[in-house]
Amino acid sequence: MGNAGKYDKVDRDILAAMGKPGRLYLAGLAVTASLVVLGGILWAYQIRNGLGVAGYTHPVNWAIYITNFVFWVGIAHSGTLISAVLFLFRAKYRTSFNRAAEAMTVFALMVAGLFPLIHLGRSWVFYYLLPYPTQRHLWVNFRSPLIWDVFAVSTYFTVSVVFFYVGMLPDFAAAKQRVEGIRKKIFSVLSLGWKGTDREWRHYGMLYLFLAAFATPLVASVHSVVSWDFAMSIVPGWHTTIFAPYFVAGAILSGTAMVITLVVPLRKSLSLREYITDDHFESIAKILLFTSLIVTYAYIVEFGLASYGENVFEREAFRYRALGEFRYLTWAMLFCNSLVPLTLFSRRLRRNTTYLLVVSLLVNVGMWLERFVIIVTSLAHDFDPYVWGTYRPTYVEVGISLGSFGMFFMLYLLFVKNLPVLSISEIKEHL
Amino acid sequence: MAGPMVFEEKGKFLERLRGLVQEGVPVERIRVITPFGVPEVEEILPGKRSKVRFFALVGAASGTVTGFAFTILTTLSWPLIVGGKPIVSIPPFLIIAFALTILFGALSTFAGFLLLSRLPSLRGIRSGEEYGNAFVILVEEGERR
Amino acid sequence: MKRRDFLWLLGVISGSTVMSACGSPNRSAKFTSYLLPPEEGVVPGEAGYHPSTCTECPAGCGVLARVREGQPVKLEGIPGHPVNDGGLCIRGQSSLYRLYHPERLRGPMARDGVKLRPISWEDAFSRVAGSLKASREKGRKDLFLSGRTTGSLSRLADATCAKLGIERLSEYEVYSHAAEKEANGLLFGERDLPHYRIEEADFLLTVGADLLETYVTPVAYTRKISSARARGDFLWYHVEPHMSLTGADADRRFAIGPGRERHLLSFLLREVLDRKTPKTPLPGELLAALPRTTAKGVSGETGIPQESLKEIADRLAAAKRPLVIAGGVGTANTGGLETASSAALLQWVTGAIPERVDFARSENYRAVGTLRDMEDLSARMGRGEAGVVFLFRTNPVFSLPPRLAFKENLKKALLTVGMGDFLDETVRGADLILPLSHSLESWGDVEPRRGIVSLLQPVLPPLHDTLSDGDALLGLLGKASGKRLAGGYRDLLAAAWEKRLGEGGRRRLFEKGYVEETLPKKAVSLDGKRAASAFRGAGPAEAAGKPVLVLAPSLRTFDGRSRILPILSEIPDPLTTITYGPWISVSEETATRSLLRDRDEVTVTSADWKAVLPVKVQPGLAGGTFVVHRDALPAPPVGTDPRTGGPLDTIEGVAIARTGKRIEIPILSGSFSQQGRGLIPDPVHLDEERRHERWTLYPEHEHKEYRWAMAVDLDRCNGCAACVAACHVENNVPVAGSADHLKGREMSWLRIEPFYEKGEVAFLPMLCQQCHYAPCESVCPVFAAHHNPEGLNVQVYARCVGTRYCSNNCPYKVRRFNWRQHPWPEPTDRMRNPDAPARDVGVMEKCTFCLQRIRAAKDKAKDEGRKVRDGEFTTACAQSCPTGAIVFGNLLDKESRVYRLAHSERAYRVFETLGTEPSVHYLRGRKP
Amino acid sequence: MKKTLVGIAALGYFGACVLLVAGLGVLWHRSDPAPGQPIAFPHTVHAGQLQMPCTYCHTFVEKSRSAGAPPLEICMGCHRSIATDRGEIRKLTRYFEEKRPVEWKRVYALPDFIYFSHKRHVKAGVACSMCHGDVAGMKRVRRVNELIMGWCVSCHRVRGASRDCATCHK
Repeated sequence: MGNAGKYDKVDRDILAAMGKPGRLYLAGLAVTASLVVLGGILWAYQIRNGLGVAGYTHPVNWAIYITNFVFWVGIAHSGTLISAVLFLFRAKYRTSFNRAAEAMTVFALMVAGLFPLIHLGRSWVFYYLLPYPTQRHLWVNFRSPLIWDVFAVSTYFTVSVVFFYVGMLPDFAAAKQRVEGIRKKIFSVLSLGWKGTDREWRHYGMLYLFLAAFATPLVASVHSVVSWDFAMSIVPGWHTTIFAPYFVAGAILSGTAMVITLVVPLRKSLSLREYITDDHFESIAKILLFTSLIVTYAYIVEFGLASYGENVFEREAFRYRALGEFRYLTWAMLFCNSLVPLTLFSRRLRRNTTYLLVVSLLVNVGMWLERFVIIVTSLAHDFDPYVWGTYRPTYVEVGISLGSFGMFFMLYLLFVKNLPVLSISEIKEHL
Repeated sequence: MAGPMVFEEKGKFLERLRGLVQEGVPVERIRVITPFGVPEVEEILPGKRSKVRFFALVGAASGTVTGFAFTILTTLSWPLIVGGKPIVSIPPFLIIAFALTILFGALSTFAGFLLLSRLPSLRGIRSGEEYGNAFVILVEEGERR
Repeated sequence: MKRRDFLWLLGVISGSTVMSACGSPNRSAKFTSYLLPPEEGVVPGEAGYHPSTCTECPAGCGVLARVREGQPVKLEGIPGHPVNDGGLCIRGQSSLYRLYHPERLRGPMARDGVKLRPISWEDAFSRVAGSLKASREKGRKDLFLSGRTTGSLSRLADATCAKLGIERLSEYEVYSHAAEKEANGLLFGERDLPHYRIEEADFLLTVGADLLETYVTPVAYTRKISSARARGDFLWYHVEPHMSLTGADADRRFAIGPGRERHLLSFLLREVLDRKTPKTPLPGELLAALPRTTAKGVSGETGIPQESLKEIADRLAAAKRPLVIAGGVGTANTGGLETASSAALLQWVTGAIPERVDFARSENYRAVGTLRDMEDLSARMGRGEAGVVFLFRTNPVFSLPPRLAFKENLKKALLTVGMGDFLDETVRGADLILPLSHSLESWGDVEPRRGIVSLLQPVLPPLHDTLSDGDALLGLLGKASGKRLAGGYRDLLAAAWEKRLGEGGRRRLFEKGYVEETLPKKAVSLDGKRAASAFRGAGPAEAAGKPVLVLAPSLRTFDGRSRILPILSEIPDPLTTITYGPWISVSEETATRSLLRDRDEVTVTSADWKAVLPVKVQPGLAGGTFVVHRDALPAPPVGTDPRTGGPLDTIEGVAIARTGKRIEIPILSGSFSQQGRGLIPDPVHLDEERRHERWTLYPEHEHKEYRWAMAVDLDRCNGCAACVAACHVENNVPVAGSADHLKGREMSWLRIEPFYEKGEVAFLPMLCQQCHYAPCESVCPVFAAHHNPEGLNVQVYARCVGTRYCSNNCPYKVRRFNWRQHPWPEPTDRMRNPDAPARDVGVMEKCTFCLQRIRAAKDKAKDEGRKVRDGEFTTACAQSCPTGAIVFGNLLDKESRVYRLAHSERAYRVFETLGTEPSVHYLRGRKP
Repeated sequence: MKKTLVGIAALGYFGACVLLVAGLGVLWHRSDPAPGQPIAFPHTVHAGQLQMPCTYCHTFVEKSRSAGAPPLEICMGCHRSIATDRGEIRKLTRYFEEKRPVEWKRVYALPDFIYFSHKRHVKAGVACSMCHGDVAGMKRVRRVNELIMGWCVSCHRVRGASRDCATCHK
């Protein structure tokens, strides 16, 4: 068959995903949606009765909500990493992941953005956090890491959305020719009347390059800022200079893991084998392995400094983290983030998608645990021994966390059925 | 010779394009439509480099300035001491400035792109003329330019 | 003439309280025009102070009630008051909660069948009158039982009983100090408690008497001890079977086997007699009666090592002005009389009487009876002799041992009249309930100590349909005797004061709230024969080695009477940091031997009694000794001392067994060890450079007029937690409740942190340190926490969004978050200080050095065109501290006390290495 | 086609905005700026025609944080003899004779967490009218300024008064 046929096949294959949803899909949608509703109800309940319904105690003022926030922001990371950074590095295999990854970024940020609000004692005055001119003549405290968060995360979200959309622009144009009905109309509007003229392509190339260029430092900065929420404080176990790189690496690790978690089933269910090949997975797996090594190094540094340093507070914090009542979580974290990925040194395992799926799930768990132990154990045993305490989550926190996962996967399922899951134009280009 | 020349094959299309240029058809009268970005087209039809870059630069610069101006002026408008730090403490403000640099930069680049490539175009959205995955060359009549 | 201006005075006082209610800016949407202009000095929106007396325990401390919008919102000790001189204990500070308690009796009630039904006072009185008549016809005896009453009330009660032919029984107090009174009676013919002039002693030996917590008049003794310490040459040894704050504060503490005090004291008596002959030699028969002891034997008996015994003896003999006090749990055992007598004799031979042991100003305990009296009473009621029984402000059903069957016998009376303020165990069972007003709603006076008249005056009209103690009695009298007195108790008092104090005295009583009469010193003589009898027929030798349960008095609830006040369960017991729920203290030795950990459930059993309690391991406790606070045990199994008639608060031969279950009790402290973090360094590091200089890249921010700072002298602080209660009341700190405490969500702004080291305990009052470089401020995204020009870490509650970052970043963890909306059930909402803000759910709150007080002081100063003077005002905690351990002031004023203390050699700050530069300076030397 | 879409979008957007504003308006409860009073006291007569100084009745404004409403005795001082036949004065005398305090409706109320002292402001030379407007010209007293933070702050700014939060926030 000729070229055209080839291209048409690409269109057909990729847009085939938008076909009638199957039972499994609808079931998944139902489950995730109901989780969202559950989370919503619990949040309302919490707002009504105060944060007391959560398991916070006096020393442990931050817990699962902030854990989730950091976790989701982390997930959001590899999205842009894979799209932007790999684009700049001209890594071809990016093509098969970037759309999925970018979507992931956007949705993860939507979820992450909720948690600071859920965590507020008075969510209803959240707008005090926004720097806008008020009758009070009062602005926000730009020295507070939390305000840095507001800026960093919102910027990251905006840029990611733009990046996501721009990437899809030519595909909308392509897609509108292949679909019918209201979808056609919507795609036509979204395509902004893209025709694919030489002028358009020229500016488009430049735009995409610059967006990638902007997004890449942003990836590093955003999670550094998130890590500074902790590093800028004086809490033993938080107050560490390595936090920024440590968290960025962690974020990429968890993000990459999540990409694998999402794309393996995606490829299977939508039968996109020939576009998302095992080589691609191998390369991603390498990133996973690499970042896992960085994170492991960070762990070693943390504990090393604590045990060699003369600082009693630091020492106690890490003794408690490793041997205190949360030790099992710490050990589980080390197992998932440091040991399991080591197996990826074997090529065979790297190319085995089912195994990768398992690893990626474990890493996700591990990374969530990492944030949890960092936050909770450090707070539970800080300076004044009199106030040493502990923390047990309640069903409210658990429910809301489940809701967040529900929201993320619901959005993702909707994405899969309504937007081109692979970058059509790029795949054609690389044929 | 009006009317679009439609090609299935990328190779054939490029040949014809080169041909046209060699025949001396003025570059600015040739318009091509491709299903994806074809680097060769850039070489065959050398146009000016995209101006999107300048939008990026201006946007980013304005972002930095806004970032610092905003933080410094607002803190000065109601000076409140926190943690014994000076009212205008640059290091933290740097972070805000950085974020705004990226934000403004990205947005203005996007705006620039839309502006330069005349998007969104109503005609484009409505137009029936669709070439699918074909490569198209259009040559406009001289007088019209 | 005199009478009229007296009534005018009354008018001023009662009137002003009502008037100061007008124009309450924030309380209501209303804005009131009153009829008459308020008198001079009382201005709407400003606070008024009215002197009265605390009635939470028998000590009778003078208090100033701070009145806003016609409601008392804070109690403070009256400076210069002969009893408490400005100090006020944790119970006194909390007693406002009694006034505003939601469960207070709201009107007279009568029992028909099982349930109580409200009736009018008129009907109530006529019912009493009727029953009195009936019982007279039946030939029954009417009985009047009350708690300790003094002054005019006592006289009125006598008069009423006399007129109505009611037998007034000797008063009932759990802590009747029977042994001391008996001993003093036998030795000197003075059956009363002398007042101890500790401030004049140079060596103090206390045996069992917990001077700082509950012993007779704790605040007074606390102040005396600190003033003696201030003199410098004072040394204080304390011997006790259990572990108490008093012991912890003493210069040296010796743990003694319960009930073995008599051996120690007779040994000491011997020693002293051997070393120096007293001015007046002891009569022969007495000397003969004194038991012979050897250091070895005594050491074996008491468990105190011989060298320690010797040391005590040496100190006692060497001291120029020694003083020995035995009491409390030390004399509430079978050897009690001998212990007390030996102590009294020691006082005698060391010449402490009458210099330091003042019988002239005795503590007015004559009328207080013993446990045996209650046995007799119960027996009489059991025989059906009782007609109408009045139970006036006393709760025997709670505190008497079950063997007396008091509750059951009470039912055999014709009519039982419960007069009190709550439905306590006793009142609950009464047929007729007459609710009495709180002392802040009543006129009256008390005479806590001979020659001291302390005023009771209403600072607000009664909240409920209640009568003052006096008026209730008068009402009874009027109804029963047929002829009603013109006017009320107030007029009676007026006349009485007129008579006793005269014109000037009465005026002083109103101005200062107390009058102190000058009394001649009272010389007592020792009666050898009677004295000897005290030592003959001593109680049986204690069962050796058997585990003993000590029923200790409670700092927080005295004999249990204050346990109804929610705030007192909210404030942790300083030694154990337990807030809610009873517990049994177990020595470390026992704990390790029988594998007991905190919160383990155990069953405690003695011959005829059993209780299930959670364990708290208490360092410093002697092995085989268990301690339970008196308030934790309703109807405790106490025996009666055959010789003194007093209760036996040490229960010999108890058995303790682990059930394997656990009882969750809130133990607030996360660690009783300092974990080597030097919160209370010993010795204090003194390197100036580290303490007062700081190296920074940033330009310093400086303070213009004021920089508020605090100095806390840990050598003075004894952990009595009065400051904590004061802070609660002053700043509307909510009562979180046990559920929240179990979750670790207490709300207190100020806490006492106990840290143990080898059985020794040191206390660290921890409050917001108002850091100069506060970590909490810079992390707040909305400027809710920020530094004000006067060096305070202000917390703007209206701005707080509740990120709780500030609390994370606070090394001292003194910020409290409102996890939920804390309710203020009516009428407790009325005791909220309108000058302190109300905090909403989801908001972080903390100490701000009583911002409202600072504001008031500055306002005053500004009116007078000057700066605030040092000591012109102080924070609530500093004000209430009985030892004056807390000093507050302006650090920029080089003359101020706080400046001097902050720069003293003993000064240090907690976690100095963090560079937070706290404004709270702690002072700490070494114990002598 | 796109027009309609855009139209719909625009309509939806502005609709949402309107709803939001309306909702806020409903939620932001404001008390009646000119409530009816138990006795229709005409400031126009007393402060206006008779030129009585504010402090004649609001006696505490210089002494206390709250200006205080005049005790009825002050009113009766004059009205025992003056205009005793008028309806409102009869009301007044009835109050006085029945010894009932008059409970006026508040025109200006501050939230619980704010400390405000009339004394301080008056002593600093702030004229009553600066906040309360021309009361002498009001037949029924009307609230002329909403007591919102920005309003206080702007004046503090201008007059160089303290802007330390702790000055006003309890």
